[in-house]
Amino acid sequence: MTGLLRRLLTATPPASTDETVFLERQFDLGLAWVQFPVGSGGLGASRSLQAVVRRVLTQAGAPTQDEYLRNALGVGMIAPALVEHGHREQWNRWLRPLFTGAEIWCQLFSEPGAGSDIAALTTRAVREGGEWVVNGQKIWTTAAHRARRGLLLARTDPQAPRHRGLTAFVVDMGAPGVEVRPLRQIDGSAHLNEVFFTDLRVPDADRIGGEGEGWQVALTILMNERVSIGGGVADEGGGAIAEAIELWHRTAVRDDVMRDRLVRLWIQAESARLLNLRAAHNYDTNVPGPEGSIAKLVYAQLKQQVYELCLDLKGPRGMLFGSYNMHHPEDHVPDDFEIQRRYLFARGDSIGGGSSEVMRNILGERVLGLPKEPRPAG
Amino acid sequence: MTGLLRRLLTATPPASTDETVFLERQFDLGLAWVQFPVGSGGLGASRSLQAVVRRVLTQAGAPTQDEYLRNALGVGMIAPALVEHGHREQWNRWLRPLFTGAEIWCQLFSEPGAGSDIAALTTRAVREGGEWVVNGQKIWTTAAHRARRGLLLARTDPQAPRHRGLTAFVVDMGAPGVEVRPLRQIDGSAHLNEVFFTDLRVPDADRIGGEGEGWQVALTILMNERVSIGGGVADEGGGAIAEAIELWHRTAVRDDVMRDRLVRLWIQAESARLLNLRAAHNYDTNVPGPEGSIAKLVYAQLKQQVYELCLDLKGPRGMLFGSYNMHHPEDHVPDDFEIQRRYLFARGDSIGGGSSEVMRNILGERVLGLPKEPRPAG
Amino acid sequence: MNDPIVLAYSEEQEQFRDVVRDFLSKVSPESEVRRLMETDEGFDRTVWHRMATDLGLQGLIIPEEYGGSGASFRELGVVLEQMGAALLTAPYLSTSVLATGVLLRCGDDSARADYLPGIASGETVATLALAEESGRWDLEDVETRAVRGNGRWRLNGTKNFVLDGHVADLVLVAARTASGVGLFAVDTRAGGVGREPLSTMDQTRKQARLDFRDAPARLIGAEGSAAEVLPVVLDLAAVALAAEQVGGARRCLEMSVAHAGERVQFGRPIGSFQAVKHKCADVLVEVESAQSIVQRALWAASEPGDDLPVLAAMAGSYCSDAYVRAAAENIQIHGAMGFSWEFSAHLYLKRAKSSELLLGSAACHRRRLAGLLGL
Amino acid sequence: MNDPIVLAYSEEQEQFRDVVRDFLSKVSPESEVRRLMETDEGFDRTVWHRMATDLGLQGLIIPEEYGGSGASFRELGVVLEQMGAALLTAPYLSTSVLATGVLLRCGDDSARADYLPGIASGETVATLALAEESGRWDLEDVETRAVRGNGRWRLNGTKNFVLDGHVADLVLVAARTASGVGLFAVDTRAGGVGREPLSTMDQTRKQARLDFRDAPARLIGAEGSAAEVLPVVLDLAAVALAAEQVGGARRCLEMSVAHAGERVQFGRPIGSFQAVKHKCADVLVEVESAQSIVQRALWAASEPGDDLPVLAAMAGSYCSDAYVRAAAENIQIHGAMGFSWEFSAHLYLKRAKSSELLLGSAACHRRRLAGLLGL
Repeated sequence: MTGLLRRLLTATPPASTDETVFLERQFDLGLAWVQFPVGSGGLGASRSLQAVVRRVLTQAGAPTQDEYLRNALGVGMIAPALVEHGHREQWNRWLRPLFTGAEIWCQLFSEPGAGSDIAALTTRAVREGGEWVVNGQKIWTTAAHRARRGLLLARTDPQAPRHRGLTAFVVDMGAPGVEVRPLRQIDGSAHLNEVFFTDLRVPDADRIGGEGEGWQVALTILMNERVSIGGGVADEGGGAIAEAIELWHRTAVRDDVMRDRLVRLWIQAESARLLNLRAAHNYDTNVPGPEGSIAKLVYAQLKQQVYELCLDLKGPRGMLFGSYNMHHPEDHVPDDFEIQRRYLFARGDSIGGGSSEVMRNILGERVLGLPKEPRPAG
Repeated sequence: MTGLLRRLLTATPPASTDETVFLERQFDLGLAWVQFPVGSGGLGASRSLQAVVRRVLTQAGAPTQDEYLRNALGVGMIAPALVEHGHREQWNRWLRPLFTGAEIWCQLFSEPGAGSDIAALTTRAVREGGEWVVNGQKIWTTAAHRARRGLLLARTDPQAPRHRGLTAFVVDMGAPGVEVRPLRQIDGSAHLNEVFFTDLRVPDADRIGGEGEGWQVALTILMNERVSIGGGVADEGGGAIAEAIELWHRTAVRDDVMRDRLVRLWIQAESARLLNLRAAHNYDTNVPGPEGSIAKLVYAQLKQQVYELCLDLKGPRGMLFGSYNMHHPEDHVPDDFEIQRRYLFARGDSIGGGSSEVMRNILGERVLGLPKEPRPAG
Repeated sequence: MNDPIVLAYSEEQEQFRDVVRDFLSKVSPESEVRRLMETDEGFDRTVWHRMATDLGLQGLIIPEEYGGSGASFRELGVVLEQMGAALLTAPYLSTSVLATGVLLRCGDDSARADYLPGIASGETVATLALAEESGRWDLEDVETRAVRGNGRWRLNGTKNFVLDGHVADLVLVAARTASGVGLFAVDTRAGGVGREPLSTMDQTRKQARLDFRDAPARLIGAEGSAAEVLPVVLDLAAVALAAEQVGGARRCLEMSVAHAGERVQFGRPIGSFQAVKHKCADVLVEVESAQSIVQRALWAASEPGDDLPVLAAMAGSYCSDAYVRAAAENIQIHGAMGFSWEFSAHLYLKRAKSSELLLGSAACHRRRLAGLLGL
Repeated sequence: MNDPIVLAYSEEQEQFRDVVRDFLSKVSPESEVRRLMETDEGFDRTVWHRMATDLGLQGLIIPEEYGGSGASFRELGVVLEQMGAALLTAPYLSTSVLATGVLLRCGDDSARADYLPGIASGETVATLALAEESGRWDLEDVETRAVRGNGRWRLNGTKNFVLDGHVADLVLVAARTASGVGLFAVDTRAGGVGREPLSTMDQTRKQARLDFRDAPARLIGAEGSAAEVLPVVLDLAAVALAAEQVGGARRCLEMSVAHAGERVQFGRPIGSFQAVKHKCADVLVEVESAQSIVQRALWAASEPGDDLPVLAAMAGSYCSDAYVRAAAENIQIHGAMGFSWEFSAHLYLKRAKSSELLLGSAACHRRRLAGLLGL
């Protein structure tokens, strides 16, 4: 693998190579996801080696994980599910443009009637010959407005028990029958979308996994999502406390009570960072475990408290704000009121990607082994 | 009523009258519980008038509510249930000595397998002619070691659904077949007891309410308990913050962080006191409502936080303690470490008389009207 | 103290509350709040006039001789609770609490006679301009100067965070003279006042920055009287704001409970899960506690007595925290919908957090309270 | 910093942990803890000797030349976690952390050679006497005086809150001389030392008050060296205590989870209710966070470097709070049983709260940390 890395960096020196070309080459050499099969961006190697690749490439100035963030969902969550539940013909079609960012992906799970409760989905896919006809509505979809493809979870067997009647499909977001409408959030920005399907036709060749196996596909994605959000927010969380400290140093009127809050949060941020390093260690060496749920829970709370403190430090200036005009996140122009925006936006950290309540259920049940809620009678 | 009060105070001036004699006279004049029937310590008057009686008598130096605390359970909770669910012959036998304190009462509900969940009781009462034979075990019983009578909840119909098979009885705590063993708590004291029943025989004349109606009797007591505990702990809660403030003034090394905690708790104590006044207002004018649950929840948390602060204020001296020797509460001799004892004992405030979790259920369901937990299937 | 009387609204007050609530539900539904918050003025002048003519809200605590109804601060509290619940976007706190409060307490009969009738009738929108660059409502920070020349006072300086300063006809300005800080009335139509609206996180309450350049002004009360008048007015404002906060917090709780009872996830209404049920219960406890404090504080604001500062600080601290908590939990309970622009939960959070920062943070109130209690 | 290496125990460390846990489960079951806590001595000398001879615990971080095994502070952390979990009642923190820490860092080879082998072999129980009337572990508060006469040092003064002072054979005393505060070794069998056991809330850790009256003493290290030696020793002690606290907190969580899975109320195991489940989840998060801090801090305590003070303060603050929380929730989850004398939950709460107060409260640690971070 060291040889491959050397070839990559020699043939396409990051400093002088177009980013897309570099990523294509990285994929072709099997260095995109080393644990994937050969020919599909991987080497069939141990997952733990991916950390080494990441470190070497980052040091060499190659496009870092930050670059992947344009397609974070695709690279971090959907690709592993495609490899686990799809087949080679599908990998050949989708993985390379996914990795290079040529095709952005989104995840089409949540519905108005089913937020945290994915087993309650009602979007229908009905078979007609070699195709499926999809009707229904998805909501809270990140990046749908710029995605080329989406991983859809739809109900194919309404008679089967809740979890069993779901099937996963890859849909072309540009196809007729797909309509994307932006959804504004608390700060006026439109990070999320609604997606409407009207008689969308999906070839059966784009089904992922067997009929009725959509729940397993979703689980793979959700487990990866938590690790990914855990990892992602780790940096953001660190960013939050750093912002607070920077603000503290610029604040004229300070007192011991605020100082104690700040130190308390600093300790929490540091402990979360250390905890996350342990989680990352496990992620690199094993299949994704429940550590991501701890990180997600901790960072959601931490960020909310840190930005609360920031506003209190700002005092009356905390009442000011920039613009609530609607815009997509990629068009956001920072202003002098970013901390206020983050204060507002942090409320979503305990909701999106599995609410804090769901995270606590997961920790209680999957880590501590406590009994589940009984299903209601009848 | 004003005339009766005048007669009471003139015929038996509190200053020169033996306490028991005064209380007997108060009972005979119908001023014990004015809302009770004539001849049973009451006047059949509105409950709201009891507040007037209390105020007039307290001002006149008569035995105050504090005196009743020896038999708080009997006066505040059991007597109303006897009047609501029992009959006149029973009132004649029990209410007068109950009110004067000649006979202390205890409540025999909780069992090792059923703490918060009273519907799961297993102590059995089996009818044999004009008697019932009781076998089983009760636990966490206040005052059982000095009680003359106890209100027992026992299962008389094991076939009936959980709530429906229970019946209430009054038992003679000195009868053969009753054994009381003290239970030590966290601070070494024995506030509570276990009570064992072995073939205890109870005359059917001592049954309260109909067979299978024990649940209704228990509800009456529990509603009164929360009001009473709410009222009772109001004073204690006020006492706690007063202790903290007194300690604060005696503390040499203080800081702004501690001060902020103290002020925060002072505000909470004051808001709880004001809230409790509203609850007392409702209690005096209506049947006991859910305000007692708010008070109980608030005071449990408040006292725990106040004594936590007290120990922090004491610093290293907070590590010291008096004696853990077992003793009944009436034999307690205060020492220099009462705050530490109260710190420990305060942990029980969120457990006894309905845990804080149960209180939150009651508030959510009975006050806010949120749906109950579904019964588990099967 | 005669607590039991304090803590229950009278039957008349409850009837009045229902009238105000019905009125606000008609003139200030969410659609109107959203329309107005996007406008520059930020309020509807027709509604403002109806508030005065139909219900007499602006003149509520103004004595009858000046065109008001001479009610107590307790009735004002009833109104503010409902305005907070409805997120009414109108210059009421500025006009009827701050400016009216100054005029009632300035000891200047002629100023009262000149200004209060216009306020009571809904003609005049008024406000108090105290804070400057620091944003603190503190006399020490006042640098705006009042200078007398040719028998007229003129003001120079900049006031910031002036509530409804962009639309006020009358601004009562705290300005420094040789005798300390005095109070001055400025007619914003008379020139010398530059006004710049601030872009606020809470769009339902507007603020402005005012520049005074030789602005003609009229001295209100004695020279240097601000030190005596303003602390009382600020205590009253804290109590008034607390009433608004309780109203908002209670509305958030109602929204949470309604949603929790309806929304089904995992085959059950989410309100049947303890995570949600206990959250609602905890918010209930805080709302009821806040309500108890506010009712006691409204009493203190209505009667002469020396317990107003303690109760104002208590109310400012407790109700600020309780409202932010209720608004944040309301978002959480509503999930992604609670976080969306289209649903109203975020408007309450913004109002709650901004209200906390408006007159000094909860922590500031506690620091003040520590001093008052000798702790 | 090389974090990833720090945060996982090695396989050897895990094996060692299992050995210690098995040993403690045999020699320190709850019945033994309860028996010993009621005795005056508060520990079992036979067990103490077995700790030294069978497992070498007292000599763990003592270099081999002095009869120890020269392991690092990380191995000591492994041991302390298990001792905290088992509530071992023995003078280990005093002997093997405080006294050993002073001797290792005092720069006095002769003292090391004289005292460390006895500690490693389990012969000597030792402790550090620093705090006096104030109870603060602060050199400024030291009033005990050391005076030299006829070539011998003698001590006069009173030390309070001396861990295991009632049974220590060797007491290292911080005492004032003309050159500042120095460190002195006192043999408690040599006379001049009055010992009075304190009645402690946590009966599983004994403390005493020691009166020195012309007590013969031996100077350890240079005169006035305490200012250099003790801050490091106190940082190490905070880390050691934090390891103990994490072990205790984790045991509390295990007890809570076991009970919540078994205890049936309302027809369901109580752990299936979110009120209980989420409480356990929150405690889990704190225990895992505390564990991460401790493992990082143990690394800092093992290697030369300047990050020890920050990590000691972090660990002291976070782990104190986490343990008290875990112990209190454990009582709550166990209900009336958790509150009873017969069940062990209260022993953990008492240990947790006392540990928080032992070396300075969580808030004190944070104040120190603010200084270190320049906040």
